[in-house]
Amino acid sequence: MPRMTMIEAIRSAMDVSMGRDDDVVVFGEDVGYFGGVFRCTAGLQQKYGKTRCFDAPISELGIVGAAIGMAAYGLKPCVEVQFADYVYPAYDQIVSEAARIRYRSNGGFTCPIVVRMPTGGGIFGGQTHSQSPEALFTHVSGLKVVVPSNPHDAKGLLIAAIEDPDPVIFLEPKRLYNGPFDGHHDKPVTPWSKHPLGEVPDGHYTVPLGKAELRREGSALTVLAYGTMTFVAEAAAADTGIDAEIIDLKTLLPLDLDTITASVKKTGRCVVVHEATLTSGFGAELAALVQKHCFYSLEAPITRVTGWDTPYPHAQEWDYFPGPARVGRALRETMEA
Amino acid sequence: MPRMTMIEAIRSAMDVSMGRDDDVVVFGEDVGYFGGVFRCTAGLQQKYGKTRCFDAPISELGIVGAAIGMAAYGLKPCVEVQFADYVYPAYDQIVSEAARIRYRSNGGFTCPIVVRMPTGGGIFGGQTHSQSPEALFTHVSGLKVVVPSNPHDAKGLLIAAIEDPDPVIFLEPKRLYNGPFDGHHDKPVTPWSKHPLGEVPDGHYTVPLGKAELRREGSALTVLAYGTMTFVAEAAAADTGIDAEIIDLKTLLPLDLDTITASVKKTGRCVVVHEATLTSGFGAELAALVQKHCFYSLEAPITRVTGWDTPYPHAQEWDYFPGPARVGRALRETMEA
Amino acid sequence: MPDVQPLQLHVPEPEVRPGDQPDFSNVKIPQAGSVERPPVDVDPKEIRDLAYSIIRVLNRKGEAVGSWAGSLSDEALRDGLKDMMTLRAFDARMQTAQRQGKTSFYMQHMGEEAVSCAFRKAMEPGDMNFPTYRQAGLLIAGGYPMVEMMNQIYSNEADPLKGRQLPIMYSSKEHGFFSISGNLGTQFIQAVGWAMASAIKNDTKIAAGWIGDGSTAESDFHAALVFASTYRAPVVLNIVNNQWAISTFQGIARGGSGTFAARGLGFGIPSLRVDGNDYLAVHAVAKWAAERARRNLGPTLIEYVTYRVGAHSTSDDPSAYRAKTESDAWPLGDPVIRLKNHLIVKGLWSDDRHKQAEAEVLDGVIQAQKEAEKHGTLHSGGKPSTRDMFEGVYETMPPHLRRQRQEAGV
Amino acid sequence: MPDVQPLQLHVPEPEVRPGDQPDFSNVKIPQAGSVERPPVDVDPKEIRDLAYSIIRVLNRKGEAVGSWAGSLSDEALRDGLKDMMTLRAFDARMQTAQRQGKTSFYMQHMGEEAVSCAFRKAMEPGDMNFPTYRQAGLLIAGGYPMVEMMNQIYSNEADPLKGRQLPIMYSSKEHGFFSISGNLGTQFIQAVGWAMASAIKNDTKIAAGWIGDGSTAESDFHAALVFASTYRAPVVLNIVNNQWAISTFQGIARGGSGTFAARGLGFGIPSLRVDGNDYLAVHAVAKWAAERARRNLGPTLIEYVTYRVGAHSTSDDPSAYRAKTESDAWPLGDPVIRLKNHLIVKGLWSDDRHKQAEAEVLDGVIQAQKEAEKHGTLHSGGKPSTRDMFEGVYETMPPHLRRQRQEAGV
Ligand SMILES: Cc1ncc(C[n+]2csc(CCOP(=O)(O)OP(=O)(O)O)c2C)c(N)n1
Ligand SMILES: Cc1ncc(C[n+]2csc(CCOP(=O)(O)OP(=O)(O)O)c2C)c(N)n1
Ligand SMILES: [Mg+2]
Ligand SMILES: [Mg+2]
Repeated sequence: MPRMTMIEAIRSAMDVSMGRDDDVVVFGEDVGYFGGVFRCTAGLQQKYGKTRCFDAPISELGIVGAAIGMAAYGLKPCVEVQFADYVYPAYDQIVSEAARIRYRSNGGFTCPIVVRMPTGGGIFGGQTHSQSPEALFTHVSGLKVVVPSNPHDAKGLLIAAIEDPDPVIFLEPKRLYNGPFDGHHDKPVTPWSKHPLGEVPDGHYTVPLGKAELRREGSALTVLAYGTMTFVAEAAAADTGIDAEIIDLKTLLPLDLDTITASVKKTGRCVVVHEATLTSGFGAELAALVQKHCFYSLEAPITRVTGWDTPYPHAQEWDYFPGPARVGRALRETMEA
Repeated sequence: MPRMTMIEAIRSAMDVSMGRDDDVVVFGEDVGYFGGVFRCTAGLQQKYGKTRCFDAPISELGIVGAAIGMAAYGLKPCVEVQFADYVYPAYDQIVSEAARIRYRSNGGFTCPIVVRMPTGGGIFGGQTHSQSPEALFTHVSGLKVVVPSNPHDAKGLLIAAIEDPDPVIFLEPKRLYNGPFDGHHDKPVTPWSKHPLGEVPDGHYTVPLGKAELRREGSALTVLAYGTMTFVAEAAAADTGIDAEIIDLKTLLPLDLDTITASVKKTGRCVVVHEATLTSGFGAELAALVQKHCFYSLEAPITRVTGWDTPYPHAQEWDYFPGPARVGRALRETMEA
Repeated sequence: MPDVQPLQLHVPEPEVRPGDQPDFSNVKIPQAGSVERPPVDVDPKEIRDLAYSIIRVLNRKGEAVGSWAGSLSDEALRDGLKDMMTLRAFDARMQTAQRQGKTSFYMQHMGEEAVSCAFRKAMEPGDMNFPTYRQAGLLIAGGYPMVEMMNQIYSNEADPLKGRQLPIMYSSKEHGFFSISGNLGTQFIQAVGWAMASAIKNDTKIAAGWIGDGSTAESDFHAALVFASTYRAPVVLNIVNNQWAISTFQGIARGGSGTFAARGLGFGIPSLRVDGNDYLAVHAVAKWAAERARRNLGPTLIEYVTYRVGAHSTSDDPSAYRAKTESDAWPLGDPVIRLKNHLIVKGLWSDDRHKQAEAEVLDGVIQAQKEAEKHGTLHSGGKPSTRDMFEGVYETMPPHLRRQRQEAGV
Repeated sequence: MPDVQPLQLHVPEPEVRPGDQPDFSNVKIPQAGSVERPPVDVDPKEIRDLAYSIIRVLNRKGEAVGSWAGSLSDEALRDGLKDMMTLRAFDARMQTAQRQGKTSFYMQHMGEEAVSCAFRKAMEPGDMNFPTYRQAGLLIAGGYPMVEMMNQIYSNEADPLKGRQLPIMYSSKEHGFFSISGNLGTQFIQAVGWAMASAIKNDTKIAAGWIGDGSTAESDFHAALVFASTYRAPVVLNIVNNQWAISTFQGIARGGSGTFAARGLGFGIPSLRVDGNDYLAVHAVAKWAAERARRNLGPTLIEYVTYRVGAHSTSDDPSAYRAKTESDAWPLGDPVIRLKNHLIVKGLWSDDRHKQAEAEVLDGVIQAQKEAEKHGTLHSGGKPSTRDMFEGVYETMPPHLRRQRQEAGV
């Protein structure tokens, strides 16, 4: 099977989707001729023409608003926001419009759009190239929120998102674009070509939205993670030798609660990790759900390991990032609690 | 002591602040000559002139963005967003700018603004006049988030917010503007003039940000609530006869965790109520914190009673609203768990 | 710089407030027929002056004059009058129904009936409007059943939107009427997106976006002009300048600019102002713009100069912020009366026929209302179900919503 | 409508892409001195043509001609040249420092030096700029210490922003330089708010907002024009049109409009275009606009026509999307060389003096760099502390952050 980077996998997902369905269109800032600042759309304009893949003015509002109109017409736009940090100008269009149109029109109009955006830190991008705003979307009924952690899933989930009849926020951990980064920032990064999850089928396939997956079976405790943090959790388990069961959530909304509760009921302990700031992060929802549904199985409080409640700093990036040391400490403390 | 409605109390807070400090300015859609669609700014333009209280164009982005610039100059703008449902166009200015300016400039520039907005449902306002977006702000470090539940607090908190050196999101439960609504929507509403919390001192005073208050002492369980839900919780306690300890959080960010944990450690049980949708609502953060900090005291899972994960419907308003019946059921279940 | 004077903030104010004598003498009204109709493929640069004038067809005598006149048949004119009369009667009944507690909220069109009614007649089947809450004329003139509108207003068991939406927030794909949003402005860029999609698919359908004078300050307005201009989208962008945005006069949104239409010039978009109370002028300009869009010549921006005679909504009382008789002083008159007079001048109508028509129209509205009320009103009779509240958030209900519906016991 | 042709989406494209021969013959460049300078209190309506022309002072021979010429002393001219040379040398060193791994990121000004350097000289102490990341000339020309800039770029222990911000995102209230945001456009409306505040307080200070050609598509641009127009804010609104927004040519943001400056016309805001590579023209227009603001005559919109010679940032490689020699073909020349030639023509400068100045300037930059590197660079030497990361989120650290800091063990 071919090996792809996450960038190539994402590109392949759009390529396959555009090839199968004329209604799929792709646009965003710098995505046309140049193929995107992360090259995720490279070659699509040449292949499908500039009315199906094109550059947009620097207006995230306009990009999403136009996509909504196109979706109302019957297209399936898959648009790019250059960094997740820049999605806020489009927030009203996403929250008040994309998420509500099916409901308020009783299905008369629908909004099958995908809004892709690179998310997360670890590239010394400072406070405006590092954010993880997923929790600002999981609170919005009507949206789906997806965070892939590897090329295989990225392609399958993106195709599923494009084919989904409802609006999908698709957050791509940019630190994973070129390899499975586990938070050991001082060690060389393995490229995807050396990782089994870099194996990506060439053609069409989907990874279903709303389904989590065990990344590692274990009996000591359950780690709930997504995106980059799945690898950080793996590293922390390896570093501490704790037999953690690691779940890659993949889709945050709707959430695969069954997989989560089955695991926590088995292990009796749970650690939640994400890169976003702590307060009102998605980890809060996970902790609230787990304590509710697994209360009588829990042997220790659920601990969240997350970014601190500050903007993402530039110089102190690795003090901010919830790396394997912090996650490992939480695993140990949770075992000892 | 004079009795005021919540509208009068809020108006009085701005009046007092403008009178004491020339740097306080008030603007927003319809707030000038007319005095706001809820009349919260009525009379201020006449009293302080139209350069200190004026109508703004219908651009929430512009209102908040201009306020940020004014704050950088040295003013203390207190602006109105007509409904919390319409804050999203200003979301980027709030999240990327107001919340970050102190941090990114290392205090060189600051952003002492207040963004007031009516929040919550119960007035048959449909999906765009009923939302409770507080959790979309509690996730943003650098912001403070306040939700008063009565005229006395509203005035004291708003003055404190205006005097605060950092940006404050001030959410006014519109269903409480004229009386303490407890969710029994078929019963006549008591006006504030008949309620002790309608007693509002005329002059200057503050209610500190970051401090919660016991609304009702009790020993059976702890109810965490804010805004309208404090009254609904009281009604539920009365209806069920359960001796609930009810905490009015008042400020959600920063949160008064000490008051919360002291109570839950005492009662051993906790119910969280809010009107916003469940998933990733502020109740998730509360549940996550309580299970973490009171794990060994908890005798039952923490239950959240909230709006459903749908847009706020028009006709089914009372099916949506987490009224005393639903809260009461949660109290009972939590006692029985 | 010792010679520098202290700065002062300028805050625009309307010339007239409650208690003052209304005065619109500063509103320059060009003579009907005085503005020439350019060819639809005119270079936008050539017609910049149209953004500062007012295209008018009906003169004071009720005659249709000038190069914008003449595109409507006698029957179309009579239909137009009937549409406007229907909308007005509909508004009156629903306004009353709201006061009777049959619904929570209503917004009327008084004085602005010509805009949406005439525009609708310039659209073709399959075209799509992205309206605000003040273009119900698009539905009325498009033959959408009044009873459906009322079912929506009443949030009753037959409500096509299942009680989920605020009254008057209609939605009908079949009638080319996009779901109305309560959030101002959002639809303007969506209209452009829809039009772009039509162009991408090499279709022949066009879109129309709608926005109020006050709402042009919103960001979506800018995004719409940027995208429409860049991609030459086949879209008609309509600004309904009814002088007021709730209590805020149009000067707050317009600022120092001459007109709202002028906002389009900086984007190279042909921008026209039209007498919004002149059914014939509205129709002619709409047709011109629709033809431009259809012929792939790109977007047009139109400002309809009109006046909001009624309150903003049933939650509003304009006597607190504007002179009571201001609407009487409004120099562009009443759209219904003006078209009626034109029909009389043309020998197609009479005062008697008009009275009779009024009765017929009212009767139709009352019939529809009776029919609708059989299905219930907001607080009595048939209602949408609690189940309906949980449906339609997604195409397929996800597990967490199923759990919640179960918890709700429905 | 059987005669209707299928629609087609128009997607603007630059005329030249990699491999093509650069050609700017379509860019109309008026002769230097040909645009008249109107009085500052001119009626905006009278000068709409200035939004479609280009104000230029320096002609091909290096002479300053026309009514916009003549406001700068010999010393000011020499200072201006030195500022631009300093900025260029600073850029070159920092660009290299980034390649050496001393910092994560850098953005240079090559070709655009005149814009911010000359503008700064039209501002008074206490005025406030709301810049983007490409106006470091405001700091250089304002006398802000280079070593402080470098400390920020290096995120070292002396970084005035404590390592919290991306390199080049400077902030200095004292130097009238608002904290740069990574989010495009946001500062434009903030500048208007600052200016409104100055007017509210009857102060004499003015503000200047800055935005790139590409970023004019953002919502904040619209909000800024609306608010500036309505409240006649004492603000200068600057658009730096350097032809590119990363890989996107300016036609995508500009669409069918003639110019970016023309966007101001619909707001009744005097809107001017100026040769951004002409130090004298930039200064003259900036002064004109600043005087308007200071005299309470309201806002001015200025489009600086220039060219981004370098890559967008150190993360960018323009050879992938534009012709390599495009910058050589750019018809407005190089701002440093043009001012240098002017000084030579005026007998104030020589090639030798220039070489010497280059060496001096470089020396100053190197000295500053040495000084800065004593305090560390991004990955070596002194650093801001982890504690610094937790400080300054609020004025007073709230309990939850104190808990987190404790958890972090600092
Ligand atoms: C984003 C947003 N902000 C504010 C409002 C509240 N609001 C509803 S209607 C209105 C006035 C709109 O005026 P205009 O655009 O002139 O339209 P008109 O009502 O005159 O038809 C306002 C401020 C809203 N619905 N949405
Ligand atoms: C809101 C937002 N969207 C996107 C970006 C990513 N971005 C950074 S610079 C840039 C191009 C800006 O071009 P222009 O405004 O012309 O300024 P220039 O770089 O040419 O000076 C883009 C798209 C951003 N920083 N912020
Ligand atoms: Mg209006
Ligand atoms: Mg540019």
